[in-house]
Amino acid sequence: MTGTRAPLPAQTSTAAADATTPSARRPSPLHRVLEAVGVTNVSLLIALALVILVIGSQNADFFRGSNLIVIGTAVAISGLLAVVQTVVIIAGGLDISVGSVAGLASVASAMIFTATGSTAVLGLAGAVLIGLLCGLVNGAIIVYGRVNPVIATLATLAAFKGIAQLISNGRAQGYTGSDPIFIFLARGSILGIPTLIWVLLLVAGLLHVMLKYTDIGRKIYALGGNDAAARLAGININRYILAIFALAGMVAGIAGVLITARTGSGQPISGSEGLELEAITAAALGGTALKGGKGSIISTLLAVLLLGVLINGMTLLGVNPFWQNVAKGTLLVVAVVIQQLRSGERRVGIPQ
Amino acid sequence: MTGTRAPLPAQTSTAAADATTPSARRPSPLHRVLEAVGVTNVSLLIALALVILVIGSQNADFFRGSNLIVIGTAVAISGLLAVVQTVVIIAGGLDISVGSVAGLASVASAMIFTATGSTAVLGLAGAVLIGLLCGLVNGAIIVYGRVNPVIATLATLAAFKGIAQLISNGRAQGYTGSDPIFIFLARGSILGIPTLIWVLLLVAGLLHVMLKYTDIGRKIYALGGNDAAARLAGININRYILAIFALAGMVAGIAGVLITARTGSGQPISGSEGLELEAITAAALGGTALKGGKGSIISTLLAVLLLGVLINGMTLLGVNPFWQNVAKGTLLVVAVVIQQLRSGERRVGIPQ
Amino acid sequence: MTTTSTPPTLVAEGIGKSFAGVHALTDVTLEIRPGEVLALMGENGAGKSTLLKILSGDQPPDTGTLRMHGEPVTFSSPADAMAAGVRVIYQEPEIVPHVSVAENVYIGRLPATARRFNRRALRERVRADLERTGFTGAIDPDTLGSRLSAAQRQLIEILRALTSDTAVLAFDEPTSSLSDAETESLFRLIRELRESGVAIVYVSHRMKEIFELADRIAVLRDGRLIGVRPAAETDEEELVRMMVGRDLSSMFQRRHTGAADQPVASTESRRPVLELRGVTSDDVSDVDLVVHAGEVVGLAGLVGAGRSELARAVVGDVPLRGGQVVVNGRPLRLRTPGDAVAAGIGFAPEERKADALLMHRTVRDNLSLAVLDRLSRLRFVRTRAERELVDRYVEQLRVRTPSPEQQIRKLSGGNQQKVVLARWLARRPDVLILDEPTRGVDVGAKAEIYAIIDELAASGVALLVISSELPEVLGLSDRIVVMQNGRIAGELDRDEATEERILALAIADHAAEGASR
Amino acid sequence: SSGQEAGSGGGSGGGSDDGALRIAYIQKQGDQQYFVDQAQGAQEAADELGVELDVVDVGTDANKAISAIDTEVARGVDGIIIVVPDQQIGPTVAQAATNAGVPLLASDDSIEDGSGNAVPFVGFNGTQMGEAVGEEAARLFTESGWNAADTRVISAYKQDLSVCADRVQGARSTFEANGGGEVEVIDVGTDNSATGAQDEAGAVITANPGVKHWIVWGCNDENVDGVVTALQNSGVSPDDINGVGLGAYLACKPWAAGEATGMRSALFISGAEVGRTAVEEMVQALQDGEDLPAETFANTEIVTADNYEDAGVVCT
Ligand SMILES: Nc1ncnc2c1ncn2[C@@H]1O[C@H](COP(=O)(O)OP(=O)(O)OP(=O)(O)O)[C@@H](O)[C@H]1O
Ligand SMILES: Nc1ncnc2c1ncn2[C@@H]1O[C@H](COP(=O)(O)OP(=O)(O)OP(=O)(O)O)[C@@H](O)[C@H]1O
Ligand SMILES: [Mg+2]
Ligand SMILES: [Mg+2]
Repeated sequence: MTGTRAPLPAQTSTAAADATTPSARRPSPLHRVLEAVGVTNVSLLIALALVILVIGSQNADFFRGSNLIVIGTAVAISGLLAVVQTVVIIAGGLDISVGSVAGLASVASAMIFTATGSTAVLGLAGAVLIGLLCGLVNGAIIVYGRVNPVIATLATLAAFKGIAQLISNGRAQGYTGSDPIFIFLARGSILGIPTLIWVLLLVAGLLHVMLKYTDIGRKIYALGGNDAAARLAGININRYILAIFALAGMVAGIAGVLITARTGSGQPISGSEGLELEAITAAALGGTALKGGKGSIISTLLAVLLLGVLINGMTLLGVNPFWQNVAKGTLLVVAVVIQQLRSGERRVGIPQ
Repeated sequence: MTGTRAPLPAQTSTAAADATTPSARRPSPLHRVLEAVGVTNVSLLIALALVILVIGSQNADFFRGSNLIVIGTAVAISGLLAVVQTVVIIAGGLDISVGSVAGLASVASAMIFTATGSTAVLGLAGAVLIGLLCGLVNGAIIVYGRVNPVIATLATLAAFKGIAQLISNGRAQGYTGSDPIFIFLARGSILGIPTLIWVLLLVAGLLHVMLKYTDIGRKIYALGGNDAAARLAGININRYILAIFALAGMVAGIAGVLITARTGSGQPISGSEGLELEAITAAALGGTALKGGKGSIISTLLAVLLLGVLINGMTLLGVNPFWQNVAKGTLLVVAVVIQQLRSGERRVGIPQ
Repeated sequence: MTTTSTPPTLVAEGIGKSFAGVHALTDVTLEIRPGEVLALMGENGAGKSTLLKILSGDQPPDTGTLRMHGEPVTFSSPADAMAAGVRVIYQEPEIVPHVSVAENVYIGRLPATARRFNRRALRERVRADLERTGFTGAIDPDTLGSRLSAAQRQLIEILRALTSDTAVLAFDEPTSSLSDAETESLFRLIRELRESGVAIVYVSHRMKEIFELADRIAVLRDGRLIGVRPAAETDEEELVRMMVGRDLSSMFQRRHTGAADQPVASTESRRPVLELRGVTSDDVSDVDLVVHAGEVVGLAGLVGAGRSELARAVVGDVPLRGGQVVVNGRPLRLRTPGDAVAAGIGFAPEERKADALLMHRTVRDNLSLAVLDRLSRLRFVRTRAERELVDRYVEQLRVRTPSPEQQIRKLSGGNQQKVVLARWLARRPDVLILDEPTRGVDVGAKAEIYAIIDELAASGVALLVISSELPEVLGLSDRIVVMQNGRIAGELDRDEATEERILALAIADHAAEGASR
Repeated sequence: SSGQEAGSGGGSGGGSDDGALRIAYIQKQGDQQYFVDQAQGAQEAADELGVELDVVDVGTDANKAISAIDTEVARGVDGIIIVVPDQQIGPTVAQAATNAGVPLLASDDSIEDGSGNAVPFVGFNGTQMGEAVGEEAARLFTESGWNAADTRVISAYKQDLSVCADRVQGARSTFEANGGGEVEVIDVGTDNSATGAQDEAGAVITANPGVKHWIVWGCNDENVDGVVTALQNSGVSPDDINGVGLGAYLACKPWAAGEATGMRSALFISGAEVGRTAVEEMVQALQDGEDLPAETFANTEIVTADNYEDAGVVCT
């Protein structure tokens, strides 16, 4: 009988009959733009515009090219961790150890650099490799030790930090400030854009392409959205989880190298402590669902930028750091509330 | 399957078939003890016993009564936050702002105390009230602003901290060290057990009774386990969420008062920063499912104790702080892995 | 159709499986042959789903072996089984919430060249699949997974199977939330697959479907294979006897007697308890409906007709855009379902896993959830009273569980459903709305549930029962309201209702609309 | 108990039964290089003197400091040396030590007991460190002959750490008293890390486009290093920067490499020496039954690229 069956509701789209059914309502052009850019991005852009307007109107220096570059370089390291954290969260995990891994990698890069007679490439490669190993350790603890990612990486947050302190004896290591490669990373630029920003854009771009345009990325969304569905569909989810934590470790390793480059020495703690919260804040502000399955690199980048502009602007305007804390908290809430108002969700229960 | 059912027809020839049905298999006594105490608690107790054994065998001072009291008082403040965090997590939320609230309450208690001509009771009441208000703000942002709890309380973590810094100008406030009430809180004891420990036990006890024996507690588990189910079962989930965050704020306020009492002055930051991670670590180590719906106050208390004993013991043994980090991370992983091995779960996907 | 001489595609030999003291399967040996539909029957908790999970590699068997085309195989993950050509459609559809329907269907097998994921090709392919399967109207490939109704979720599971190239295909209660129209499409597709030589396993509690589709019928009881019968050589009665181990025919005779006949209820039976006046929500328009005390109103319609949506609007779970809900003459102010529950409305939703169950809590916790306030004194839950209540319902509905303290996720699907029902039966509200109450429930328990519905009606409760199983609607209701496209398409009295007339109402308007276009 | 009575001497007898003395060194910020050095110096002294030493790190947590005292008292140490995370907790710390009958020595940050009497002290207190930095900054400023109008001071520190506030306050007042009175001082709030300081300084530099010369000080070497790097990255020549570090452990790195840097000089405070002195004093007091010396100031000096090695700066 199905062959001859009359069309079912969703299919019919005669204007009159369906005026009341939602699927038939024609979206307004505004609505369609909103759909394409995404509610999250639109609200982040609105928040960004507002913040820029307020700051710019108080101090026109804000718009100087050099300041934009200052903002870009200031957010590069936390931005790197935020974009990779986005991938981890989309997959249904969370990596709290990224800051410690960056610290360990920073120290290691400087120590290897020094030990190999100032061979920067070895320092770089070593740091990224160590990051990768740390990530694999995280992944293995989670998958094979059956430890929840939050507690596993809280544990390795402490452990990796301890290792960084032990190998460096708690001291800043080496001096990379006269090596051309490290200098290029810290202060060089290509086409007028600082290397630091290029690194962030490159990593973010790769991750974006992976998430949106490869089957790997789509499987990551599936894994985070419903791991049973992913597993039953034949996805080797353990391998994915391992790979994603390894990736996070690797990117944290890159961040560690950049910390070394920027400060001129390997820093076991300084400059990497607290980065995990910044990364999670940016990812969450970018609308990444902390339960997994939803999020986008672009939104996270916008959130990173928003936070960076806000902090830069407040410092520029000479706002006292105590007020900065209050303002930052308020803006975080406002930015998310804007998103939620647009989505028209009902006000029941715990969001996301 | 049921014992009362009529004899089976011809197909099943032997009565022996029934011997294999589930109701017929008796669990072993060991298994039943395990069931009653709970796998999590058993594994925490095992870990605790191991740690105590190792430390005690190295240094008999560990077992001195005075040291046990020291451990208790050292964990009292973070323990308070851990037990209330357990309730928040069971309900499906997370409160990252507890440390800031405690700092704000600490400063406020000392300032009110000073301003009211050393009236300790007002300082105490004021601090708890401020904690409650902070909690209500969190709850309102979450429920009515539709902001995910993590990002909402990350935001108020910054904002409350800023407020504490602003009212105190970033400096410790007042001196409560000569007031009998504050002294009693910090150093007094009842029946030989320090007041601090009594406060923790009292709060933990109340929360335990609430969770286990009242309909409120059962509804909190339902809310965290499946909020749609809770809602459709007629539970006013918004009111519950608000109340739970208010509760968390209140307990953080009490923690703030204790910080003031112990340090003798209102501390805006010092003493409360980082408490949120400690609380979450303890709750997670105690087997609280970070997705909500599962957890127990007793397990969290055991986890708090385990962490406290570990840190005390390592200090006692003179372990270098860097190694302490490594050891703490390792123990965290080991303790959870023991739990998981016992549960016999399959090693696929992200745990919990 | 097929002769026993055809070599089997898949053989399960001596399969045994137990979970912490529960023997789910004991020494089950089954042959699954190409070009044949093998039906699998058994009471709730008999072990059907467990057997399928073993076939799919989702769970390893404790004992026994699988042989594929004569060769022993070990499936350590669903991926392995799929690679070998075995695919299982699960009882609880697993849907990825934030990706499209199209991706959901092809999850794990996305069209990609050199890893590059081809969105357009995917959409085209799914459109074609929908066309071929006849589900085009039921589901839009671009919708997000989180927005799907229970039936649509089930259709996705079905599409996953129908679009994969497999030698063995197993369906675990695929029609439990589908209406007859979708079921027909599914059957046509299954028959096509059978013709092309696929070996099919089909699990269902619906006798009608079994006899319509199956070539052979295997019956499980308490994890043991009781026997396998050619469909042509057996009948309902024998199957029931095999399933429950005794004669259950008496149960089928306990048909609904009609509340009006009950002397107790008759005096107040015409008193309207639930009145909907022009109820309108996002997906429901202008619904007027009255349910009287002691009356059972059946709500029928095709998938997506808006029945579940109406129920949610009535309990305040989706916002009312217009109209009024009146209970016992008092208009309600509905902000949340809590208001509806307080006003005396109970609602057992259709999707037990998503909307009703606390998966990690015990049977007891799940069952008593809606009556906790009544069981509490000074907010302390009276555990004795609670235990008595739970024991009573566990026994009455024959919930198969080692104890009320068992975690509910460890129960079979049908037993979980019984607990959801028990939650609301225990509350005894003035108005009870049941959305697909017997979804996945076995024959015996179904009869039990019907009896309870009767009893509730007799005691003056107003019942609104949503069901996609027409015989159920017909057998149970005093009055049948048919919905279509979010509106009421018509109403049939108990005496005038037939399957044909209900179906006509459910799709009639469409035909008119389609023609006018 | 009400908690007010003096301790029953829980540890007053001295805990170590084998006769060896046991001393606790409770430190704040044990992961910072200065305090790492301090712990090492203290440990060396303890080894030489044959006493047992417990080093406890309490981070920046005042409450942990109180717990640490309890722990050490409970295990029966004979003396406590403490670097408090916050000077405000001094009375509470002093009270705890008195109750336990254990001698107390403050290291690095001076503290007072409840009646306002100073606790014996070893180190070089924060204000004085700042004053040394301010004096050096004023010297460099005068020497450079810069015009106050196109010069700015960046004072970078974590503003909610009172010890930081004390240091930069000391630097500022001395700088102003020694000829820098006309120069505008810009306070920059940082997280005390080099990267954090770089990021914050970037914005400040933007906000002050006309400035030609910069003077930099801060709460620690990380702050000064970060600001100096940010200035250099924004195109300011090292010659136009007078950075005065605090600690010298990062300042020494470009010096060792022979790089041009705006980090002109740094105040070297030898953590190792403070640690060593503190332990030596405590042991002596315990062994001889004497009172602890009221104040001992450790050796600190301003070092530059030319003399840092001779001064004993360890550059890792
Ligand atoms: N993970 C598990 N842990 C413990 N017991 C389980 C688990 N899964 C299934 N069982 C038990 O195994 C038995 C068989 O369950 P199964 O789901 O196979 O039944 P079924 O025949 O599919 O029933 P239904 O018709 O209700 O779906 C039941 O007693 C069930 O409680
Ligand atoms: N959560 C949701 N969000 C958006 N639309 C939904 C949601 N749930 C259902 N719908 C849509 O609402 C319409 C009515 O669906 P509803 O579930 O009420 O139908 P139904 O008659 O109960 O049929 P069935 O449950 O068998 O699918 C359908 O078009 C469906 O796609
Ligand atoms: Mg089943
Ligand atoms: Mg429905």
